[in-house]
Amino acid sequence: MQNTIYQKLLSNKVIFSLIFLILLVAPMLLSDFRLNLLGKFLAFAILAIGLDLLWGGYTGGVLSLGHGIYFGLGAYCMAMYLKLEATGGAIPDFMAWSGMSELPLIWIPFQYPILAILLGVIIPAVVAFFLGYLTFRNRISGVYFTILSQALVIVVVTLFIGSQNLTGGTSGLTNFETLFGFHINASSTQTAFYWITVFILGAVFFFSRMLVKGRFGKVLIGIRDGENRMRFLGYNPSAYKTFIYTLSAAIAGLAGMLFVLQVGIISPTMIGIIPSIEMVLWVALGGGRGTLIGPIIGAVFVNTAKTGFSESYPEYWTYFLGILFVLVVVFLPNGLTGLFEKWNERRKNKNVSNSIRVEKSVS
Amino acid sequence: MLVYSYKQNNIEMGGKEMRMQNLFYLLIVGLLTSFMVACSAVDNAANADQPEETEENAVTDNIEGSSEDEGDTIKVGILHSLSGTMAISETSVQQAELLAIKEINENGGVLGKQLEPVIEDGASDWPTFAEKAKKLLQQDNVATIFGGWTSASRKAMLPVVEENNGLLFYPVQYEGMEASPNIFYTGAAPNQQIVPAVNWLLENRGDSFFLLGSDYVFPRTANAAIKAQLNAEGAEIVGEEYTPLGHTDYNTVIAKIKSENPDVIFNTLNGDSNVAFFKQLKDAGVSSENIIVLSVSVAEEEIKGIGADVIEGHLTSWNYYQTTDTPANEEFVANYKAEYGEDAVTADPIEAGYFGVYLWAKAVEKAGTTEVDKVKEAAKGITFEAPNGTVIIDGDNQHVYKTVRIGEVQSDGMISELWHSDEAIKPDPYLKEYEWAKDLSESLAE
Amino acid sequence: MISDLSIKKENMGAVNFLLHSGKKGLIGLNEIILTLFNGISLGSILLLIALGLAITFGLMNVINMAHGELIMAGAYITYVIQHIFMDYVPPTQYYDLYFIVSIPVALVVAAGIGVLLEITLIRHLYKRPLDSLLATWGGVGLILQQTARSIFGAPNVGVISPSFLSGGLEVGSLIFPYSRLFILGLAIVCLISIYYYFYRTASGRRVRAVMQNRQMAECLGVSTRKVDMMTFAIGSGFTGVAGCALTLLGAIGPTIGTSYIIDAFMVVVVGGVGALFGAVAGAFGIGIFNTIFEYVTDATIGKVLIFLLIIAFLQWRPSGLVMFRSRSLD
Amino acid sequence: MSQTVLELKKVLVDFNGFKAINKLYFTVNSNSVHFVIGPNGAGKTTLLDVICGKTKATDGQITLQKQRELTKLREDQIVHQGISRKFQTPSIFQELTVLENLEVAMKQKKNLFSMIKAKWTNEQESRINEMLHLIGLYLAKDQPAGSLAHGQKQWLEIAMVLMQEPDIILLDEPIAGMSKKERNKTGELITKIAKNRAVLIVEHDMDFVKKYADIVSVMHEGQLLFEGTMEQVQSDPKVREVYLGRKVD
Repeated sequence: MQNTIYQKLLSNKVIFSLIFLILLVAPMLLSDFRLNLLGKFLAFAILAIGLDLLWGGYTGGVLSLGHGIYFGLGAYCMAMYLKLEATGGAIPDFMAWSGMSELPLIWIPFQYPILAILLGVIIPAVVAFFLGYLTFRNRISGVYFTILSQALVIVVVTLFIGSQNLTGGTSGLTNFETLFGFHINASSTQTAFYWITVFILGAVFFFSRMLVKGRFGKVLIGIRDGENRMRFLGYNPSAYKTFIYTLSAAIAGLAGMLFVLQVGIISPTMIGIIPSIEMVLWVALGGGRGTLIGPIIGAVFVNTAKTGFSESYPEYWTYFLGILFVLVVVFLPNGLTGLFEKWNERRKNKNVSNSIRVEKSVS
Repeated sequence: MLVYSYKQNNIEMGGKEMRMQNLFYLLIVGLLTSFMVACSAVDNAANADQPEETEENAVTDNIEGSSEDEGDTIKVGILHSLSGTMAISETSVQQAELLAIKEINENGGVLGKQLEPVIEDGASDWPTFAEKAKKLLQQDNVATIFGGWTSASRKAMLPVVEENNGLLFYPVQYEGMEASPNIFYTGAAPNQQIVPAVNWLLENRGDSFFLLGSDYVFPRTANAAIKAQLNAEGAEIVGEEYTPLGHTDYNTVIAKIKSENPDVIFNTLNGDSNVAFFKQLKDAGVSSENIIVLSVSVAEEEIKGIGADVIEGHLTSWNYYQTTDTPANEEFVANYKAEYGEDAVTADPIEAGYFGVYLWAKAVEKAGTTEVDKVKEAAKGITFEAPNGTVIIDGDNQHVYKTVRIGEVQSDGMISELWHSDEAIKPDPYLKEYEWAKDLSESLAE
Repeated sequence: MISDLSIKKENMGAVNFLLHSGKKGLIGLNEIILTLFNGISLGSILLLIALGLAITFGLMNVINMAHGELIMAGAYITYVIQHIFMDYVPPTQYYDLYFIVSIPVALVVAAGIGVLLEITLIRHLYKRPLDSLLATWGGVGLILQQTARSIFGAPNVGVISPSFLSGGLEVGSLIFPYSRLFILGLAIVCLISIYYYFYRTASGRRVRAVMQNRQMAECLGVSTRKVDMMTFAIGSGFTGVAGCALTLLGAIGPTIGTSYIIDAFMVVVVGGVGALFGAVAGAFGIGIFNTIFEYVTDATIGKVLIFLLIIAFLQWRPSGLVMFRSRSLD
Repeated sequence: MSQTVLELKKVLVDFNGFKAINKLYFTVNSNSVHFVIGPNGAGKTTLLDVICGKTKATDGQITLQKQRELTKLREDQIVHQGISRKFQTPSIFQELTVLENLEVAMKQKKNLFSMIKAKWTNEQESRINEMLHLIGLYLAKDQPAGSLAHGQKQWLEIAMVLMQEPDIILLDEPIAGMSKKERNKTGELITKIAKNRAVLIVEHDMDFVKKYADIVSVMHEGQLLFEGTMEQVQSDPKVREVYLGRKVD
């Protein structure tokens, strides 16, 4: 009955479990450092799924160049807890030399790990909800929304850098020691973080898939392809958009927390304009609108390419990466998975013996 | 192994009703597999000289502190931003470090082995600095890292070098309040640049100060110290302004400065902002005769970008200038120009990067090994005839004794020395020696 | 309302803060004039960097994130021309002409880069504006920056301002820098020539026809492909001129573009996509408000406030100040 | 037994000085096929727009069932009041299948959380199948809607409107671009669906109007010029004047 592309793509559970199998045996094959990198990429992949919900496949047209903020908010929440645990409840050094003698009010909740983790999801979601509610209600869309999200990035980054006594300024937060008493940089802890990341990636993936597989997903596609038409079918697209925007922000916050645990630092450079656009590039290059697996591929692929190029050619890697971006965007409008879909389509069309000839609509 | 199982699966599928979309997943599997194979390959290459060791062992070894290479080269990491906004400053330091390595290699290397630089790009992004430092220490097993410029990049690398018991030589003057056992600080501590500069200004130029800085950790911390010092001396602070990094329009700030009319602007702006500030200051009709600017982040190289005619007559405080008159400097400047062209200029951080490599090499020779703990032990009290004069590593905090020099920018873009300290000053990153800094250093005492 | 003006004591702090808490307490006339001038000056800079974008983004709906790199190109061209003059022109009064020469050269070279970009890349992405954002930012921007780094080296390079632009116009105790006045003049000249081209020439009318109704223009025998290329070239060219002017004020380095790109987009969006005069209002509005905010607070808070103002403004006028319908922005 | 379901009072739609609808009084009765005709620019489509909320009335009231005021409601809220609209160009969801188009359109709770929880019920399935048979697209139900022929798309959209079980249906030129055969089929469909609801249609094709109209309204310059049966309309001098140009006195 349901017959859209993405569902077919997900039908094969065997292959699917194979991917997860590989992710699960990776700790045995990779060195600590590489495993740590893979874990970081998978954290990015989690964010990319959220972005794909918003932009790639569903509720189309909502391109946020501001997801670095939500990633950053989640990351900072986690980092604040880690920092406090590292200092043993004393105030962090950067506050001390900014002339503070007591823990500021907004840091107080972050003494408690569970609360910090919850806030790491809730704060991005709340911020996104307000922004989404206002903009979508006023039917700001397309390019305007995109530029607006960039303006917000500048506001947040400038504020984070400017309030050095609260956020550590440009240096951000780093030098952590323990989480729940486990030494954060120990090999075993890092492997555990990797597993947690894989598990959360799986959970986010299946949750998102479940969400969009049903009627809800069709409504989202409807909004993507004809927002006004949906209004006259009795839907309120702004509510849906706000919901997905909020959800994707929460997912980004989750990804940010996993990032901090594995990388051990968060700074405003990770939440600015450049990383925010990079995040969209992962989704665009992964492609396969609405497959939800495309962004995972994109995030892992782009970051692998970036790391690989920069390690092999530290002086010229930006050329390679730049050329790669241009080539994929120009020649593979649907990204890497699009390449595959196209091929898939062609093969299928050859084999089709159905009476009704299906012409692929131009998307 | 993995490649094999992937193929086998492929064949099994083919036996069943094989749908094309399966291939889609195989693509992902393939990608992941190739990622891992590629990584393992890189890892193996990195550990090529330790064939009998597995990955895990190599890493553990490294953590335990034995990064001794058995081959005929010693790997050292070079980690600066080669792309992004910080590349404007850091590439020259990287070049100086490579020059030092080249010279050392030409003179027979260290412990009879050649140095092999492993270059990485920090990309002006602090998490990337952390990642690359980790890579250098864990994958490449480098004996030490030379790198960093911003305090943020140092703070990002700090937990990594401490965790892996690696070494980092950090070449730039900074705000102090730090002394990691795994970092050697070859740039100036605040008492080797800022404190003497303030004293000199108070004696020679007046006592009303305007503090201008970029909005990040160095200017804010430095200014906190300066304010304490000025208050203690009874001088007046007429204004304090911070602008975001990369700020380009200084009209408003200049208007505020003009309305306050201070004797001195103490300038801790960073990078590009200096160019905009000085050009616009000159356009606004403020010259060094009206209000003098003393900068602590403007060296010969920055002057090239600002234009000597614009900044002529203003002051700087450093430990080294291209014009510094020592035999070592004459040679250094000549070699640097021979390597990077007649137009290239040397500057304080460039020099600090350069002699940092020599300090490390000397410590390794003395220790007879590259093992981190032994090198650190051997480094205590080591001296070197650096271009800026004799530098000594302070065993207490791993900073170096340096001579302070106040200079004035000339029309040819060089800086001429107006004053220098009588001797190399002992580094005091926490400003413990100063009564007025008691609050600052006490708040950090652990 | 007016009777409410008596200010309670606890509010005095805020009032003082607003009136700038300096020694003088109240803002004098000089300060007001100076702040206004600074605001207009900042506005003219913003206008200059946004004019090209108002054409490529506003009119053509191409989100060219390599806009900043075109600014960079213009700046480096000025540097190169200066070096050519250093080598071939003796240091006489003609030496200063290098700056005048570099303006048209920057226009032409940047336009050339624009054409190249249009043919190889942008052309394929007209129907995918958001993809053009990604390709130009992630690809073109990175490549151009790295190219500049390879050619000119990573550190900033210096351009010596021409002597006729140093100093300033003194009015009473106030000084209006010549370089600022020059940029203001240049922005006005660029604006007028763009206006003249688009609204008073046949070729400009064709461009507007294509941008407003592509099919219809095609039916009337206008070569839309050529028009696209030319429009993009013009937009790029004026961006190069902006780069040239910016050498008077700031650093010339590989990352110069990144400091201006977002500001340029903000101007166009606030002004209203597709409206040249919207961009003018946007530029001066942002410039003046920014300067005032910065004067009463500081640069960081000023920046935050101006962006919050923009966000709030777009809630009120989602399509900017002036809405002018253009292709594919329905 | 027809009674007034929708009433427009003194409705004004002002586009920057141009009065697309000028103080219009208009009523729609139940169980009738109500056509709106008039020359280009008479305000016919704007009339539909203002009823369904696409365009906001500058002034005046639109009252549903003599009690509910519509002008202040959002588009989707108006839909839930029982007014559905079909647009001139078929606006269906190209990438969803025919069945999914109907699934999205069907009458159900359309708020966020009900949609997330939504499951198929037997009743819903049978209703959709019924509709698929009615519009003759049962065999094509799993095709992407984008691959349908133009006429089929029109029917699909009409079906989507019907799936909402509205009290009032607004159709904007439903037979534009259809073949003769398709027109007849559409006409029959309209007659069928008008049995228990009001249908308001904007149409240019006079033969079609003549064949299926219960009542015809003629609009001119944003106002109601005449209302009556097709015969009455055809014989009215004012209408002739508007359509054929001003006659010499």
